[in-house]
Amino acid sequence: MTEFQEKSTVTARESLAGDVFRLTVQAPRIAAAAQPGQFVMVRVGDTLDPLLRRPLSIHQVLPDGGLRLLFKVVGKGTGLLAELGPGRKIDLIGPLGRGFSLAPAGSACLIGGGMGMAPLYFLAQRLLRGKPGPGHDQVLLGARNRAELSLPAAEFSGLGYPLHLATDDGSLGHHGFVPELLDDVLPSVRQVYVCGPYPMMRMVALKCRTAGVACQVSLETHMACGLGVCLGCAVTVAAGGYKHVCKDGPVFAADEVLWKM
Amino acid sequence: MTEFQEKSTVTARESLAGDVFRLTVQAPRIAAAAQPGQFVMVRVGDTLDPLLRRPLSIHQVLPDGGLRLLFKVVGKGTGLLAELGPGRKIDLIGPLGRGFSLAPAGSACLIGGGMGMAPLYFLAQRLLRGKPGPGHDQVLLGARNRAELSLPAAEFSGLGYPLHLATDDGSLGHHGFVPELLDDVLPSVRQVYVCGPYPMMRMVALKCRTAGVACQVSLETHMACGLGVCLGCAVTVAAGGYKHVCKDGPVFAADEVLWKM
Amino acid sequence: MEDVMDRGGVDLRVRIGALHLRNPVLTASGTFGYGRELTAFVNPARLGGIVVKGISLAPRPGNPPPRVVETACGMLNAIGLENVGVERFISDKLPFLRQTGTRVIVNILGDTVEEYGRLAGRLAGVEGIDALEVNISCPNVKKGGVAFGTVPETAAAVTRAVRAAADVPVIVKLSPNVTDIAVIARAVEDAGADAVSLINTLLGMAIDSRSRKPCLANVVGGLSGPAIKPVALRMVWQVARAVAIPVIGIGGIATAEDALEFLLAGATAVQVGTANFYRPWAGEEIIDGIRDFLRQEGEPAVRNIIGQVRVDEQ
Amino acid sequence: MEDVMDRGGVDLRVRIGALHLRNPVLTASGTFGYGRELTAFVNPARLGGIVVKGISLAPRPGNPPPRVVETACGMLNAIGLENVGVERFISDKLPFLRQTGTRVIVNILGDTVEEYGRLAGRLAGVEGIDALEVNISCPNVKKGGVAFGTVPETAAAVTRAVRAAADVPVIVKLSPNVTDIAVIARAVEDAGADAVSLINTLLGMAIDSRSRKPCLANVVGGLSGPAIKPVALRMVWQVARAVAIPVIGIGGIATAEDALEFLLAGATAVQVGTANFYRPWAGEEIIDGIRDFLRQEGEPAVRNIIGQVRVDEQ
Ligand SMILES: Cc1cc2nc3c(=O)[nH]c(=O)nc-3n(C[C@H](O)[C@H](O)[C@H](O)COP(=O)(O)OP(=O)(O)OC[C@H]3O[C@@H](n4cnc5c(N)ncnc54)[C@H](O)[C@@H]3O)c2cc1C
Ligand SMILES: Cc1cc2nc3c(=O)[nH]c(=O)nc-3n(C[C@H](O)[C@H](O)[C@H](O)COP(=O)(O)OP(=O)(O)OC[C@H]3O[C@@H](n4cnc5c(N)ncnc54)[C@H](O)[C@@H]3O)c2cc1C
Ligand SMILES: Cc1cc2nc3c(=O)[nH]c(=O)nc-3n(C[C@H](O)[C@H](O)[C@H](O)COP(=O)(O)O)c2cc1C
Ligand SMILES: Cc1cc2nc3c(=O)[nH]c(=O)nc-3n(C[C@H](O)[C@H](O)[C@H](O)COP(=O)(O)O)c2cc1C
Ligand code: FES
Ligand code: FES
Repeated sequence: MTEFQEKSTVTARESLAGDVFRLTVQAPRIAAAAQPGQFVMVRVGDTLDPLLRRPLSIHQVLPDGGLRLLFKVVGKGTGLLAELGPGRKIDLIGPLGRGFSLAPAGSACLIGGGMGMAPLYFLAQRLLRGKPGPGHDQVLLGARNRAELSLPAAEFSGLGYPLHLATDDGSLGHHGFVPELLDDVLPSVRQVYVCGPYPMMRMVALKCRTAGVACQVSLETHMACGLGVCLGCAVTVAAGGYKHVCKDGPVFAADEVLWKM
Repeated sequence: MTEFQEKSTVTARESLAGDVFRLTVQAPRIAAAAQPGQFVMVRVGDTLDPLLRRPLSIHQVLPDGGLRLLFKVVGKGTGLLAELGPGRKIDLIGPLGRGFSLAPAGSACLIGGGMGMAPLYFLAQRLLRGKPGPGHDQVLLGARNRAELSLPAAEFSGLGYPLHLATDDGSLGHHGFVPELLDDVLPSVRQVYVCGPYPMMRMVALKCRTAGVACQVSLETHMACGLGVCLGCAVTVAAGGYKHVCKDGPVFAADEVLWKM
Repeated sequence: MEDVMDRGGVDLRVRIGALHLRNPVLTASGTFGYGRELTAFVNPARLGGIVVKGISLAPRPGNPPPRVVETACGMLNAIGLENVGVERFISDKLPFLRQTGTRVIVNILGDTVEEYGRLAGRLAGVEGIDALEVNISCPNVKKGGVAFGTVPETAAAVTRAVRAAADVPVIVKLSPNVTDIAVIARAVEDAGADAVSLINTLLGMAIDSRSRKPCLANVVGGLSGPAIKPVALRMVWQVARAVAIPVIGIGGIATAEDALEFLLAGATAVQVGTANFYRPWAGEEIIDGIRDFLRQEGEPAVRNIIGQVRVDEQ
Repeated sequence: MEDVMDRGGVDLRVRIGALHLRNPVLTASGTFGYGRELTAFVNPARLGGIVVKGISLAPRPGNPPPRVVETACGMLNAIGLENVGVERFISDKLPFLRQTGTRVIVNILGDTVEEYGRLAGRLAGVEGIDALEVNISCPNVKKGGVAFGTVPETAAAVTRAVRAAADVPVIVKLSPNVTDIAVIARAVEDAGADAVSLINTLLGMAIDSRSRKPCLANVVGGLSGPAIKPVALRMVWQVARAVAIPVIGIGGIATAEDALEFLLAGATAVQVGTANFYRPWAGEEIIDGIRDFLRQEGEPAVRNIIGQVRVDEQ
């Protein structure tokens, strides 16, 4: 695997919902090497607070060497990132980690909750490579509300995918959680890809296991390095012991993971 | 003394020499209360690095509630400050400290070296209050080079003051240090105001003592609070013991200070 | 207490032994002067109390400059315990403090065990003092300059001397520069301390590489600010499990979040130090933030969350 | 040494006893993996050396997650000494390290004095190991879990066991969680250590107030990063004056400025830790920065500035 550092220039910043942003940066080397499900480690600014880089999924890769990040402001790092307008610099390391395995035997279902949508768009793009359209593949998306969901939803349908939507407040699509949409579609699906909040992934993983459907999950942990040296990003695996999200993942087979209540 | 906190908006940022900046901010309450020689404590950004506020002299007070700061980038805090364009916010506390005593009996000489010019412009303005012009008052300014000196020099002459200039590289005025210009003018002067690098102030203080001319100096120390609570800003005084630059100063009678070699 | 229920229907009152506080937020010694300096920015009456700058028997001039330097998310200070001495404190500073409407805790220090005792004796009976806080991070002149607070026996001796002479609650302020702070805490508890507060500053140093000189004239100084918060919180947690007397948490507290961590770890109250330098209104903001948190969490009283960190999974 | 004079006409070589280093910049244990992970960003051959992640006799799985959390200008970790064990280290990790062209220092740890000795014995004679670094911040299982490094006698016992079994220089890595680190340093010097390195992490804690749970599953963890630099520098200065063996400075070093402070305080070399996480190339940058500094200051060799902090005014 090859990793790069790039001092990237921000070319666009869009505010989706109030605290959700989409940032486009020029990072041609990372963009060229990126695979769906991989991530970048982002450093905002040169001061010592925040100190560590923040992991963000690669949301989109543009033909001109652009890279898109989709993120929600939840703290200091993402807060500073949201302040960066066009022309500002950010320091990226990537692409990192092991992404999604891309050869589904049969139709796929992509399930994204909240910012878990971020890596799935890139995946959805790549799954279309060398194919006329999404075929029987489909996309399930959930978010807090319409504002957060409408733009990403439009982009997925732009790729031709059939969409099933859910919002916490019912302002768009199903009033409730995404996994609730899964039961209807699961019988026709052979491969599920899921990224979102932990309880949602756990529920999807369970449903897939019961139905005997292959499921890949993209996990989050706190990461100090993203590069495999701190050993901070451990997750407990079903076989006993730990794996490291930044090197062994972030994407794992759902059955590999020891899901906690 | 009344102090205020203001979340001020930057209205203009000008780059003078490469690393010297002039920042104009809206801070009407501080501006209205400010006296020449007083300073503000500036906090740049909300992160914890840099942690403490930085002291900067009040350089100019504008009739519209504007406040000007003149500063050189020497480290992290001033570096971040120099990045703030119009519309950005900075958090100021001021006006702080005891400024210059304003009633010179006889003609005055204002001596500024480098960023020591900052408080002197405000002083020069105030000394003109209720007077048709500067009379026999004059201004001596020194800086590293022409780039750093020309704009401030133009502003002082704009007020009508006769100017004597010196640069370290000889690119404008006398090739050498400001205190060297003092010998010629000292016989006709009754009050010297000086702000600049320590060795320069010490030399001016010595010349004034020898000549029997009153001299006020504006001192710098590291300050944690600027508000009289940390006791970190001590300077050794000739009478023994310490005074605190943020409360007892920053302006002192030159003879009060125990000058060190 | 005037306002039994704090505005907003949340009970913020706490007790440090016999000392009743309106809310658990105090200002730390040496960071809030003698109560008068920051009144442009903070209303002392809203605070749980003010701990004043450390007072000695005789006035002290303090250390030569430079006395402070900023470090990553913190600062070093070597003020050298500059203070006006107990007599001028009583005559010049206490009258203002007395009428602020908040609790006044007097931080005291000495070079010998006897000095501590005499100081406590001098302050006994003086009106307007609600508690003493004993700074035992000072060098023990008779024992070659080793800090009282690093040796259980001397820490206990100071505590006994102060406790015997004082007529108000005695809070002993612990030094973090020790192998096992719980041992010192138990020693001062056994010696009669009504409460402990911790931490004082961590010993640190900075060097200016160009001049090759230490940044502080005193060479070493005390590290404070957000940088030390994890160490302070760990020590508060250890001490709270080791002693039965109330614990006051200090170290890098700048926000309500920070204060809540200390309360959950077992602190009955907290002190805000370095944060006052860059946000003099930090104390009031923290009180408001604690109230908001309790309301959101449906907790009627701050007492309920003290020591409630969930470590049972261990 | 291949390049006697570093590019640029400045002599950066230093000696840690019999261990000759091309330059004084090492990477700290646990922050640079086993040398292979960061080669996309740093050329190991340019470093003074690599200190590998701590190795024990048997492999260790480490602690449950969460294992890391960011704090103000620092981070807490409770990795739990996860490592592949000495056998897999020798078979899987050492071959790569051996051909990087830099010095390889193996950090070792154990639960008992005997384990340390056996580990050193196992590594004796193994080709490609230039020195051992002994992590004595680990809990002493036989003494109720008190860290070896906090008690002079156990620190000395570990040192003796390793020194007796090892055939390369032995560096003992000191814990900062002690009242007087100079006492421990002298104890390990007397026990035969060829050098000391310091500091390991400060014990700290963080709590998530919403969940009321510690941020680390292990409750407490080790604080590292710029936040701890002032404490580390003070301890290096104290130890450098207390022992005759070389001192290696560690703690919050992220820039050449930082490294220079430690060299001036008396460190013969430095280790870069947490900085590798956010700037994997920090080590190389620091080497370049030290060289630039020396050239500007007209110093022909880095040796000349070691311990040259000017505290004579005291
Ligand atoms: C592989 C990976 C990919 C990710 N991709 C995305 C993405 O595409 N879009 C997006 O919005 N977010 C993503 N995240 C989560 C993102 O990294 C965190 O939201 C971010 O680091 C928070 O930083 P902060 O400084 O704003 O918040 P902080 O102030 O550090 O913390 C705020 C809150 O976020 C939690 N948090 C902090 N760091 C992490 C982390 N690494 N993982 C999980 N929670 C954390 C904290 O515990 C705290 O509750 C990803 C995480 C991982 C591990
Ligand atoms: C009353 C007062 C008024 C001042 N007015 C002005 C002004 O109008 N314009 C201007 O350019 N500067 C002024 N200064 C100096 C200014 O405060 C410092 O340059 C600034 O604090 C440096 O901050 P920094 O974060 O950029 O540098 P840092 O990274 O903190 O330090 C860089 C260098 O500056 C030195 N330094 C840091 N803080 C101070 C300080 N408080 N005093 C002196 N040296 C310091 C450091 O030792 C270091 O060598 C004034 C200082 C005082 C005390
Ligand atoms: C400038 C300064 C002066 C201090 N003076 C005293 C003092 O006189 N007595 C005392 O017990 N503690 C003193 N302290 C320690 C603080 O009260 C507090 O314990 C320490 O700073 C940690 O808290 P903080 O991180 O919130 O600042 C001082 C701290 C600072 C920064
Ligand atoms: C994630 C992590 C893992 C560490 N693992 C070890 C280890 O295995 N052995 C050891 O002696 N020190 C270990 N350390 C301590 C570092 O080597 C170093 O002493 C400490 O982090 C201080 O330096 P820093 O502030 O530059 O990080 C570890 C530190 C971190 C942050
Ligand atoms: S984040 Fe450091 S090893 Fe995975
Ligand atoms: S700067 Fe704090 S008292 Fe003067």
